[in-house]
Amino acid sequence: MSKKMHATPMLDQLESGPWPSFITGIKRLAKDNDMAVDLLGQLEHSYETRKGYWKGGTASVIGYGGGVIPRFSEVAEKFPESKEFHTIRIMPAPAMHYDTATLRKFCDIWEKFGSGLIALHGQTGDVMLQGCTTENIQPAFDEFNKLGFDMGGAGPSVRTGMSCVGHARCEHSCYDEGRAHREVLNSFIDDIHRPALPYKFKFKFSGCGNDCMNSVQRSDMAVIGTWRDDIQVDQAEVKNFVKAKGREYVIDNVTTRCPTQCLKLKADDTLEIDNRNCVRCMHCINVMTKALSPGKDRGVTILAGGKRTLKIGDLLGTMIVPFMKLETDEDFGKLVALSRNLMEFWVENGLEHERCGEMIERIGLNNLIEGLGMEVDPNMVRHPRTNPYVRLDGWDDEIERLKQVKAG
Amino acid sequence: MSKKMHATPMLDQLESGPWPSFITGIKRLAKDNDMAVDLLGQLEHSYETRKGYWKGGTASVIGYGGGVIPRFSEVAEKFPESKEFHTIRIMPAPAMHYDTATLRKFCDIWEKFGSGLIALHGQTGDVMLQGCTTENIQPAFDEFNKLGFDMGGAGPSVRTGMSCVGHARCEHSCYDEGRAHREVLNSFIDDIHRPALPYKFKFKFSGCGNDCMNSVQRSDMAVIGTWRDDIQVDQAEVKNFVKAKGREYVIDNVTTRCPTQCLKLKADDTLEIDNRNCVRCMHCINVMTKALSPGKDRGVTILAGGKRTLKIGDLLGTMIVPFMKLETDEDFGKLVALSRNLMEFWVENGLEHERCGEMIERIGLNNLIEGLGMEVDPNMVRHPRTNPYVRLDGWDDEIERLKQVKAG
Amino acid sequence: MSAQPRMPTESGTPDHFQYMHPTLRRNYGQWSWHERPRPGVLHHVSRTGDQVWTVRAGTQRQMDVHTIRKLCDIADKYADGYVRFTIRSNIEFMVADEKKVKPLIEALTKEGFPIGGTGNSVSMISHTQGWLHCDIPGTDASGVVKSLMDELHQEFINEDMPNRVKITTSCCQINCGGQGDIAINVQHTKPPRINHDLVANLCERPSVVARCPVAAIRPAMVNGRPSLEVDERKCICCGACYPPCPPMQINDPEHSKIAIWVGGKNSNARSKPSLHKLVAAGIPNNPPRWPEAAAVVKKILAVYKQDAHAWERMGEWVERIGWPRFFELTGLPFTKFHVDNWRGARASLNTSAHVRF
Amino acid sequence: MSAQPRMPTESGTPDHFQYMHPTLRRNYGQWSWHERPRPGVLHHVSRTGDQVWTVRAGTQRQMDVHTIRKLCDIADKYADGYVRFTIRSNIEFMVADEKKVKPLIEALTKEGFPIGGTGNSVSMISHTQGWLHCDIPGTDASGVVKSLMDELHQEFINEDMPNRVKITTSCCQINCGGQGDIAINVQHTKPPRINHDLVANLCERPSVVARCPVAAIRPAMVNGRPSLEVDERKCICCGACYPPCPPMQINDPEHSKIAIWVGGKNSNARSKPSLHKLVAAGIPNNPPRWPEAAAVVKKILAVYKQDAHAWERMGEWVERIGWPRFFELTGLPFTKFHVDNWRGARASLNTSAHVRF
Ligand code: SRM
Ligand code: SRM
Ligand code: SRM
Ligand code: SRM
Ligand code: SF4
Ligand code: SF4
Ligand code: SF4
Ligand code: SF4
Ligand code: SF4
Ligand code: SF4
Ligand code: SF4
Ligand code: SF4
Repeated sequence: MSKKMHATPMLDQLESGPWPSFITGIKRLAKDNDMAVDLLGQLEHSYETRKGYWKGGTASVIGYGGGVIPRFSEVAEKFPESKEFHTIRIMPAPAMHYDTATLRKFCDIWEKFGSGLIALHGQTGDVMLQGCTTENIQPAFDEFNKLGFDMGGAGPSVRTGMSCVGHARCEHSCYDEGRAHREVLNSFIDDIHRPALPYKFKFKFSGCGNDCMNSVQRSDMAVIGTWRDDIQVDQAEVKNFVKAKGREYVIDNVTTRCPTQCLKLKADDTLEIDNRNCVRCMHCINVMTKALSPGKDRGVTILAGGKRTLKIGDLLGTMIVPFMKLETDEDFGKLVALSRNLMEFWVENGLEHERCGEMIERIGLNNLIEGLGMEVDPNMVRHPRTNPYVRLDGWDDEIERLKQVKAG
Repeated sequence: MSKKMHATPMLDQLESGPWPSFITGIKRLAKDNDMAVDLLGQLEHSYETRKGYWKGGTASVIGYGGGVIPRFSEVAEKFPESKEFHTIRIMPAPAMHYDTATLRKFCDIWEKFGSGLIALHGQTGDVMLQGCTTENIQPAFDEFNKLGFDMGGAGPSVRTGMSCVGHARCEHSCYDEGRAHREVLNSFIDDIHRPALPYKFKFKFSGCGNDCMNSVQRSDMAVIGTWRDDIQVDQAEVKNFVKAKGREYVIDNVTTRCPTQCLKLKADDTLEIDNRNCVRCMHCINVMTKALSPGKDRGVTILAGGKRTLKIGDLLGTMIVPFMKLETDEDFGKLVALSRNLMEFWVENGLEHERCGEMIERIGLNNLIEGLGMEVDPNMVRHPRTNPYVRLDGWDDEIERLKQVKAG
Repeated sequence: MSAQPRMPTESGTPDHFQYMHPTLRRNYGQWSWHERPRPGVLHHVSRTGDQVWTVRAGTQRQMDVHTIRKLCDIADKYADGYVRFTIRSNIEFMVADEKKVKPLIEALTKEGFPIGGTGNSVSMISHTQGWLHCDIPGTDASGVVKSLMDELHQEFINEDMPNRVKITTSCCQINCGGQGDIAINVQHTKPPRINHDLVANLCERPSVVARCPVAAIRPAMVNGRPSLEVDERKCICCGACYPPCPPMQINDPEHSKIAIWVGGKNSNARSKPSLHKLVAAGIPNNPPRWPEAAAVVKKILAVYKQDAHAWERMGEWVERIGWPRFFELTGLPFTKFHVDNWRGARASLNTSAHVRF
Repeated sequence: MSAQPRMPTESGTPDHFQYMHPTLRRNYGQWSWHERPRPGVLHHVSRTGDQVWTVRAGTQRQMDVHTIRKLCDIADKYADGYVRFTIRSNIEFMVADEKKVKPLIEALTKEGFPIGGTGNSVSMISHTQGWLHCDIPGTDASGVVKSLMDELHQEFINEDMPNRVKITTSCCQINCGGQGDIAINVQHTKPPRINHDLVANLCERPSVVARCPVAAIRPAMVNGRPSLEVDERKCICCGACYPPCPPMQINDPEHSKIAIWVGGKNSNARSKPSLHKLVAAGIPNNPPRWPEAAAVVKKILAVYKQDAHAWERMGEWVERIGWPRFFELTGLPFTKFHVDNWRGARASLNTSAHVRF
């Protein structure tokens, strides 16, 4: 193959500069892939006219309803080789670990069946194999599937999950993100592959409050590591830190930055922590990685309802479980059960094209919590209601019920 | 007069205890006022049945539409003497100063025409002459009016204003509250007396951010003193204060409590203030009354739209003027003009029974500011918008216009 | 009856200087600093060198003329014949001579007016109308205030709180009492019963329909006469329909209860002004002394007094320790009712992993 | 073509251990602490005593197989044959021997992969699809990211910022890019033009009508055929109607502009997560290098770098200095468009007398 390159004066300007150039990469592909030649042509056309020229359609593999993003060119007469330019979404392993043998196999398959362009990774964490003809979707997928990889989510379905590097390489990690990720996601395999939900649903797993997976805002259910007991303090390391950095540094960067002011640098250069008031924000631990670490009684906090703009404005997830342990098989079973409950509640109560967060906004958090058979907790709110617009005829019964619950 | 007292076993229980008892007071009146006798009877009846027995109606004085709160008893057959029990609202002087001669005259008039019960003062700041027959409203009011007092507001009207003691006895006062109060209110006399607005409208004036008049939440237009230059510091007094209280006290109670952390207690016991970051909250000045005071370049911040619950929940006022001077006649003229503009805008745009704050909520603050012919300022918001749901086709023109405004 | 009716003199808000203590008048806008020599007494110093002592005393607000005259007598004898009232219906006597303070306090105390309400005390509760005068009250006002102030007397005459405590009451859900560090408000718990016989006569039906915040009211024909009906599942028992339409009977001796709110703040000192938050409900409306409501208030005050830092207002203290701790320390139960589900509720949810154990 | 179609193996998310660097696998859940010996390098120490050095390098994300193979070659030669990718499409090479770090860095550098993105750097921009693949983009993604990363190269390879800086882009108002310290997003400024000829065929009309957040769309007959019409005064140009109905042409070479947002934060460190806020708009969508957008981003970064305290994320810094100062320092104009008037806007207003001059 050796289709003549289109003139791409605008794209060419993206070959200079210190950052790796995707244009140089596609040009490399274009040497022996005509699809890449026309892709560049169409892209240059977009740059000139400031418009996109792809349209959707349908495309999938046998047995599945979703996972392929079909793209047909609207300017195929000019750029016929890239007239079909579909993307196949493939779920990587948690935290996106690879050995090179696997990556090389990806390349080989994709060079054979696709454009040779792979995005590592999409914002939802998929391997995106970009640029496939309709015809080649099935054989390409078959190869990946045989390699041990499965299709990711697209459409109104459970989407590919994401988890941070966590346990694999991070000292802050408060639970086994990889396991949680796999157990939860793999319990929804049908909902990933056969889009039949009101809308998309995303899971993200972060090992601690630093939330390296942006789970609070970018997932419908966010599982975030935390702990219940006291921060672990190695006072000898605290002293070393103070010695190395000076007291002023520690005061300015650690104690005064604690959001609840529960840290005190004592005269003897040790640190005193009012753990009851610590909100597990991670800051002090981030700064003093060697001296401080999360407590030993670890688990997760769960938030629901994060998403982006459409159609009521961005939503941050909101806390629905202040704490649950996540160590034993039983614990993991409970997490899976909770995610299934949440999903079912949403499937039953969500309107068409309404994300979980929008449903919560519409029905009220208390109704969700009740619907899930859980108990409200003051940690779920910034503050109690400021308006009297609530029916209180159930008050006495509810207090009675809570007493019973408490009693056991 | 000497109607027999009703048995009031429940009310009697309110005569014990260290706090002055209104029941004892009313009983004192009942000695020679039958209306008070039956008032006690009806009140006891309310205590027994846990229900109120007053209903509204109409009552007013010649020339005015509002200012009287008419009350007719629903249990007049049992308590006939208090069957009419209207309240006349009278506007006191700013900050509720009195000489005893005036107060005694109040008592004399009210003993003659009313029940003898006077509330000093209502939550909107009125003298409330409580308990008048329909017949006596006019002669009673005439007497007060001749004394130099006028009717307060009621109904959909401008309400009686309130201003703090401020200039008269408070070192924090940043403008002449009494003057502002009188100039503004007395420019709305017609709107006070002849209810014709969409709903009520309240003005409150506080000399500084301590807001002793609760203006932020309890008025449609709040005028709050502030300053633009640096806090005045008497460093000698700072040192005295530090000497008297100790450095730790000053750090714990002054510097660490500054909401923007712009105070620093220096090693030589003087105070350093990052005035550019001071939000004029008043705290440090409150604590160190002798050492600190508001700057010299004083004026007011204006908020609009505070109110209580109905019908969308309590609203705090929102800043519409970050700063205006209030010293010269011209300045006061501008304040009056602004209050008239705000009122006119609301009268034109407010729905029936919609308070100013509800209107702002409905139309958006930017539309109010534009409607008032003013410019938006980042001080008016906690933060800019977090959603893209805004029409931006006017952006370039607006930037151009702002440039011109800035240029002159 | 005069033939020609007297037209009012529309004099508006009167000039305050005519009623102002001469020392205040002379030093208007000149004050330099103040201190509190003892609870209930303020000492202000002017840049002119003048000084003034203010003695603050509690009143019942709803005063009979005899009480007012008694206060005038004291003012004439001990305080130059001038007084002023605060926004909380406390009375203030100003004297330019320190020596006058003590006798003034003694006279007031003797007559049963508590001296206090300044600084970090619990000041007089903001007072509304209730059964004494209002047409829509679910409870009384004066009696509630009297009962509570009896209970809080020590807190009024001393300055033992971390910061000022401003308590408000409201005798219906309209809430004339305003926001408070603690607010004690009526909360209806049952939809209005409609007195259909009266609707046709007493009620402007379209305006009632418009007044309902949840559109639960619709016009209906009942027994062949125009009336209203309420969708009881929608109704949030706010009582907004009652003032424009008294046949919408929301007040109920049993089901109009009391709710307690915490953390309202109007001042801009340190934190921005904030609205109070629901902490307890279902409290019986129990005249003549409302002991159940008083108990909750006292419990909250006790915990605040013990746990808050100096200068922390009630709401600021709770912000610092967190709401989970507030409920724990006060022993009040946290329920689904506390979770806001009204417009804008989103802003009240915990959209973070910040959590306290 | 096989007669019997192959049914997929529904294997789901694969096991990560099989692809994990052996040192990571061995120390799974055992890590004790870390430090950053230099920008782009992390050093983690395990409780077992094991150590691992990670070298992080930038990629173009949209990679040709040759680039991936090149990275594999480097991994095989210098880094034990394992890599991982970060959420921001940076690649990470792990080595258990400190001596391997330097040659690895040299090899990557030689091949043009910038080393950095750790700690207080500006990491790779979160990357979306744009003209390269999406069906609704108002601009490109890869080209925007490439252009900006060229400009921010120094900020990627150094750790000179007060805290981590996370930049996101989004090529339409749907915003797949997520929240960012700085977000560079398409903002449409004109209502969709409707291609009436296509509506009947391509558009599921009821679902488009339902999709509009301001109910500006209604069904209409145009030229005798079912189509739609838009109330242009209501329309907020959000573009939500375009994905379900491509004839609602919202993208416009001239009027689809770029807006810049500041202060998004996902982490719970110190402050709670927060949404980004509009700071600049009307920026031309100017391929191939988008210099105007880059200029605004660089200006904001420069001011942040100079003015923020250590550990202050962008939004935390602005919170501390206040928005008035932010607009002053950046020279960006504050306009009526910045004042929120969408649902819940109330929570964004300054309901206090707190003011900065
Ligand atoms: C490919 C990807 C961008 C990328 O280049 O990385 C992407 C691309 C699209 N997104 Fe997205 N989204 C991608 C991650 C996200 C994220 C980020 C995340 O998942 O963390 C978000 C924000 C989080 C969220 O879920 O809200 C996101 C929010 C959206 C939305 C808005 C949803 C909302 O409720 O506001 C839409 C619109 C929709 O669903 O109707 C959308 C729709 C789309 C569509 C399907 C547009 C369309 O309707 O045709 C895009 C297909 C592009 C294409 O041609 O491949 N995409 N999208 C990301 C998925 C790759 C992957 O599978 O790994
Ligand atoms: C008398 C007074 C309570 C008191 O004892 O001090 C009072 C009493 C009434 N208020 Fe009030 N309000 C009084 C101050 C307030 C305040 C406080 C303030 O002004 O600072 C508020 C909260 C601030 C505000 O304006 O929102 C207040 C918020 C209301 C509301 C709710 C308005 C809203 O928009 O949410 C209503 C209902 C209405 O207007 O329809 C109301 C209605 C009423 C009515 C007229 C009830 C009615 O519709 O019949 C009450 C008449 C009682 C009576 O029999 O005299 N009253 N009312 C206060 C006026 C006395 C005076 O003139 O000095
Ligand atoms: C007399 C009065 C104004 C008036 O014209 O009537 C007044 C007078 C003073 N107030 Fe006030 N405040 C008065 C009601 C208020 C109110 C409104 C209220 O009580 O409903 C507030 C707002 C309350 C709120 O936030 O909800 C108020 C918030 C303050 C503050 C701010 C407190 C804080 O930290 O939040 C200060 C500053 C301070 O404490 O030093 C203050 C300070 C003062 C000072 C010290 C000002 C001065 O230098 O003279 C005055 C003596 C106060 C004392 O009691 O120690 N005043 N002050 C009011 C007395 C009410 C009473 O009898 O209890
Ligand atoms: C590798 C990665 C996780 C992954 O599985 O892919 C990761 C890894 C680490 N993050 Fe992260 N974060 C990663 C994305 C994020 C994200 C999400 C994002 O980039 O979109 C966030 C949330 C950003 C936000 O708030 O919008 C994130 C917020 C943090 C924070 C909190 C920073 C803060 O102060 O707000 C820390 C704590 C810190 O800085 O010490 C942190 C700390 C760390 C540490 C130090 C954890 C550790 O002890 O190993 C890791 C090394 C970081 C470094 O660069 O110095 N990581 N981290 C991600 C690298 C992204 C990249 O290539 O740039
Ligand atoms: S979220 Fe926490 S545990 Fe996970 S990688 Fe980031 S810092 Fe480590
Ligand atoms: S984790 Fe956060 S809240 Fe807890 S002590 Fe450390 S800095 Fe404070
Ligand atoms: S509002 Fe300010 S000026 Fe007025 S009395 Fe209170 S503290 Fe003094
Ligand atoms: S007035 Fe408030 S913001 Fe200003 S310096 Fe004093 S404490 Fe800080
Ligand atoms: S709170 Fe209600 S009952 Fe009490 S005075 Fe106000 S309107 Fe009347
Ligand atoms: S009580 Fe409130 S919610 Fe119920 S019908 Fe009346 S106005 Fe509507
Ligand atoms: S932001 Fe819009 S244009 Fe860009 S990938 Fe997402 S949906 Fe497509
Ligand atoms: S662009 Fe948005 S607001 Fe305008 S018609 Fe389409 S969906 Fe509605």
